[in-house]
Amino acid sequence: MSIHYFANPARFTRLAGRIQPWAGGLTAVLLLIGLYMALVEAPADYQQGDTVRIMFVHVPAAWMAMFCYTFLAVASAVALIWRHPLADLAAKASAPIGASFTFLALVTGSIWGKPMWGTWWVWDARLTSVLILFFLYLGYMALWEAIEDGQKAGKAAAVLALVGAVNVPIIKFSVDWWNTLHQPASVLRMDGPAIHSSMLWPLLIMALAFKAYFVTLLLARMRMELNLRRIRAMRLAERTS
Amino acid sequence: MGNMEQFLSMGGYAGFIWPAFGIVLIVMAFLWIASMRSWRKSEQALASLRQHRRQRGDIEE
Amino acid sequence: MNIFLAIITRDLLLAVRQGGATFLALVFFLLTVTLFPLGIGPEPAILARVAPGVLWVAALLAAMLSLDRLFQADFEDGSLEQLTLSGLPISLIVLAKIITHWLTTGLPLLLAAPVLAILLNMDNEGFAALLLTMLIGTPALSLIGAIGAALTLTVRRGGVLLSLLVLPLYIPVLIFGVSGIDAAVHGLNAKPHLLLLAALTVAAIPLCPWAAAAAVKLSLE
Amino acid sequence: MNIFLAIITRDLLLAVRQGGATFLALVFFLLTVTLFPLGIGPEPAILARVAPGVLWVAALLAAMLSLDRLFQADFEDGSLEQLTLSGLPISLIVLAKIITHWLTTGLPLLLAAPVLAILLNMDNEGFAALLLTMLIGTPALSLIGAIGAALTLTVRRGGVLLSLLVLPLYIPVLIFGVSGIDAAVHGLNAKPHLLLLAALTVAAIPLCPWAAAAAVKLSLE
Amino acid sequence: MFQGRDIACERGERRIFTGLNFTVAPGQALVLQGPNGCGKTSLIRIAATLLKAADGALTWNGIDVAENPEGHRANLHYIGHQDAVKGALSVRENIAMWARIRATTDDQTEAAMAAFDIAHLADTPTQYLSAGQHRRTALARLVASPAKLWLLDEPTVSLDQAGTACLQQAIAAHRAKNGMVMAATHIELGLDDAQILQLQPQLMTL
Amino acid sequence: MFQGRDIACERGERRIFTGLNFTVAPGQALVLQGPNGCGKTSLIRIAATLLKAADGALTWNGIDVAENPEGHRANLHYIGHQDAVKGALSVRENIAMWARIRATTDDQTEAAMAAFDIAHLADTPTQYLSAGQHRRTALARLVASPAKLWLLDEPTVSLDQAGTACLQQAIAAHRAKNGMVMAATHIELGLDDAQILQLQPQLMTL
Ligand code: HEM
Ligand SMILES: Nc1ncnc2c1ncn2[C@@H]1O[C@H](COP(=O)(O)OP(=O)(O)OP(=O)(O)O)[C@@H](O)[C@H]1O
Ligand SMILES: Nc1ncnc2c1ncn2[C@@H]1O[C@H](COP(=O)(O)OP(=O)(O)OP(=O)(O)O)[C@@H](O)[C@H]1O
Ligand SMILES: [Mg+2]
Ligand SMILES: [Mg+2]
Repeated sequence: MSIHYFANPARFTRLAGRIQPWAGGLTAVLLLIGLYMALVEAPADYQQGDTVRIMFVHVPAAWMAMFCYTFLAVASAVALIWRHPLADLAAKASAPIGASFTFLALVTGSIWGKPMWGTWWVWDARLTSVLILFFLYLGYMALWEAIEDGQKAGKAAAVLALVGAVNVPIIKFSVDWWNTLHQPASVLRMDGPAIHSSMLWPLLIMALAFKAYFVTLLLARMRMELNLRRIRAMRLAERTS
Repeated sequence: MGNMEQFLSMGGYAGFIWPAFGIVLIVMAFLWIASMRSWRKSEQALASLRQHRRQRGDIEE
Repeated sequence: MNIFLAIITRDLLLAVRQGGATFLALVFFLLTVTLFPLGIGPEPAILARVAPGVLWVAALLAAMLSLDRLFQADFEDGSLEQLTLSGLPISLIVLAKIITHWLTTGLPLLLAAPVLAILLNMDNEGFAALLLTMLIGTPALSLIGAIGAALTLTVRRGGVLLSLLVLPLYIPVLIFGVSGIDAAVHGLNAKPHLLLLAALTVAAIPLCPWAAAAAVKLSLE
Repeated sequence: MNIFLAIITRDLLLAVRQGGATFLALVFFLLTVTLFPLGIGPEPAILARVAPGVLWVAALLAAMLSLDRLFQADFEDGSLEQLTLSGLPISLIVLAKIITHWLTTGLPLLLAAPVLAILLNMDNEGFAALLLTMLIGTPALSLIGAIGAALTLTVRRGGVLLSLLVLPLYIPVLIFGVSGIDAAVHGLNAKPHLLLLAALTVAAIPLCPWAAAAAVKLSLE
Repeated sequence: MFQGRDIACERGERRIFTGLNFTVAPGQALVLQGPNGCGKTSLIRIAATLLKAADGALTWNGIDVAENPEGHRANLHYIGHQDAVKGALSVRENIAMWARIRATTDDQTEAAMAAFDIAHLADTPTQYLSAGQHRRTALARLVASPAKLWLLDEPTVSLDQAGTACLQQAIAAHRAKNGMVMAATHIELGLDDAQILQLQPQLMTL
Repeated sequence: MFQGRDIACERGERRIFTGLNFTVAPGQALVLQGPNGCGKTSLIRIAATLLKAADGALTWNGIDVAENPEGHRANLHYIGHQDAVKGALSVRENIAMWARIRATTDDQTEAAMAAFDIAHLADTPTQYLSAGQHRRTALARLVASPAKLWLLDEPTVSLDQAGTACLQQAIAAHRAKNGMVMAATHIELGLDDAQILQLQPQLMTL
């Protein structure tokens, strides 16, 4: 199967049409189970009390934030190197999803931080690098918005995504380095208690629900972008001929 | 009833836990609805445009 | 009046179409504020101490950077001379543009400031004063900035020259803005500072559009 | 090689002719640093504490603001497409422009930094480290910035978008720069920080011109 | 009736011309000709009050324009080298916007697009237009909102023959309604019985 | 010999033209004509490798240009809508600068200024020039450094008759030295026995 096997938009649309309802249904089911387990079944932590429940949305959201950027960067590389016509769209479609998850990781983390650390925000290495990741997403989406011509915008955004991808580990590393120098090691201890299986299950199920959500939205947004691209070409041709 | 109240109070942390879960669900629902709606709209627009062209007898793509 | 509103609507439409200018000035504000903890370290006490200053300096810079949009694009593509030919006095055209600038820059900054204040660990007592000083002070930034933007119109890549002209003029706004917040944080009376700031803004309303109009007229020659 | 040098000479000549770009980037640096004591108050201990951070943040902003000059003027008047028709590979043209940018921005900042450090009451131990980190770090600012400048070429009034793209990429430079100075101030070994900063710059030399060239090519289409 | 008496122009501390007189009567067209650098653009910009004359006076029906420059400006359309067309807006939006800013009560945007044969581009963002299409969008302003005096600086630049014909028709219709036209050009505009004002290079130092 | 075979062009996701063939032999001139928006500018930019053709190939003496685009670029002069003239530099500095950037060994700046009759403006900063003088400065690049192929997009815009005559002479001299010319224009350029390539509007969807 060649790399261009799915390049045929019609084939992609057919395949997406088949997968999307299943992914959507799976999202709903997993989310319901996950929420029930997280809010009702899972025991309160002996140290953190009920606040530990925030973990069941916070941690999967944080995972998805990083996963989406990886996906975006790989799709961009495929778009630039092999000029795969769907890769552009995949990258573009995944950005708002990733940005939303990053935003959620930040907000749920903050909400968790208030009872645990007594403050909404500290400039800890991990927090800071997530915040910067959020900016990278915003920049990526703003660049797509700012350039009118779809093909040009795609290539420019892909260049940015790759440069950003090189930078993410550097940021992570540099922020760690920076933080160890300044931060009095008092408040922050993320290694926390080892995870029980009573907590592991809801966490895993929520994580799976988020993945399914990602797949569903990715497919829908890619199909939308594909349609818009066709519509634009048809409209432009109609007007000018 | 007391059980329900106890559940809702979340061991005194209701003010943190419910907003946290709430915002997650709101943001996810919002993005879901927005994505699905714009996808459906694009399908409709494309379909009507195609039909319009077929009526005029243009060659398709 | 009709023309005045037509110009404002046009500018808002353009702001929305051209890559969400609103959104971007905001993001610059956010980014600059984020750079500071990275530069000066994460200690909450120090951050809280410098928070009002950092917020106001960042707001100053964000407002200033968005100034080059004020007339430049219209100047370069000939729209500005067409606007002056609309029959409206130039000072009113300038005022219309200043209002759009505030709506797309000052207002978003004002709304974002409290969130950033939380990130910088600012004292709770300062929040009301922060909002008030921003509400009174940011119009002055747009008004004063218009003069600089008009003066640097014919200068190629005038961005840096603009900052040289405008930042010194912004200093009173910075000082009264910060001291208003500081007073509130320390439990003192913030009112005199706020009144001074308001006096500044009120004085700028008639003066700045007039001065900027003179500069615009010059650069069209 | 001849063409490469011709481009650098040309850009330096233009920088000198067009209202002394050199002088102005410097002035922005100076002004921003001056705003801080006004914003956060004159206490020497606090100023000394935040000095390395403020200096580096201001340098970042000054470098970033001068980026929009990098390609934009040449793009708008058609010079950029003429340059690409000179027969030199585009990545080398980009490199020539990066070198000019550093000579007109990074170098003056480097020279001015010690003076401003004195104004901010920075500890004497930090001066050597300040100069060294600036010497190693500012080329990275020009290199990385070129990518952002190239990407926003076709964007009308791309200045603020530029900052959104470039500032996150600048953060490692900021962090290693500041921590190098801080280490020196606290009597620790600054060498690892300097080495990391150097690694960053060296890695950027081949990568950035290549990425920026790809972006330039796009915007000329 | 629009008149200039004894107009002198200075640019960059040099006199470009002095003692220039012209008259445009209703229904009349005045064509400015002359070699590159003789001051055609400068004269048109003086007539639009975008440039100050170093000497002399402009009058509108005998009244000095300087007494009410805003009123004079509202009376004229100026088309210069720059198109004042926004790439982010569509052709229709661009034209309608200028009509609104000129406080037009009877908006002729559609007629204007038809007059310059760009109705089929109405919804296209102008950044996608070719040079000639862009120019036509700028010219359509003339028709979209009425003004008694048209000041045109090399209006046919980038236009093909069909575009030039559109412009000629628009000018003819304008003159038929007693409009006035002042145009600088290097090529034959093909206007009926237009007066010609030949400018001579007469650079002098002050 | 410069040839294009089967060239197709896409802009903004639309086909502008397809299957276009042209040949320019040494000493030959090819004039592109056609209504606004038919793709003249696009074709010239493709020939300059500033725009990528959606299909087809350019060859230089039979060798595909894509094999050595830098070499091809060094062989040509392109004059577009934009003058690439810096307002802060004088006329002479502008022309000499481009000659240097094109690695010219035998700098003809003075001859170039004479050829376009702007020698008297040599030390004037170009921001003070009129539209036609500005254009002449841009055109002077053609003469200041040699290149085998000239690509000219509406080169006579803003030129008066004398300026157009200068350009005609320059083209004639270039062709006499076996140079090649490809020009897009709406007006008669008055070139001896030029081939004419008439472009038709033929927009299609993909
Ligand atoms: C805005 C604030 C916060 C942000 C941006 C944030 C970010 C992150 C990220 C990115 C991860 C995934 C790391 C990985 O798997 O490598 C994570 C995991 C985690 N976070 Fe947060 N966090 C925040 C606040 C908090 C708070 C307040 C707590 C609890 C005291 C917390 C507890 C955890 C735990 C327990 C994990 C899982 C650790 C693991 O898998 O190893 N976070 N967070
Ligand atoms: N950047 C662009 N993006 C999308 N479409 C474009 C772009 N530039 C031009 N076009 C379209 O491509 C077509 C050809 O444009 P081109 O500029 O090549 O025409 P032209 O023959 O030079 O016309 P003119 O005589 O008006 O200069 C036009 O229909 C135009 O609308
Ligand atoms: N901004 C300026 N500053 C100084 N001198 C100027 C300026 N603009 C034009 N000039 C000079 O004024 C003279 C007249 O210029 P103008 O643009 O009016 O000429 P024109 O007749 O329109 O020429 P063209 O046919 O080339 O457009 C020219 O010699 C020019 O060099
Ligand atoms: Mg002229
Ligand atoms: Mg063209």
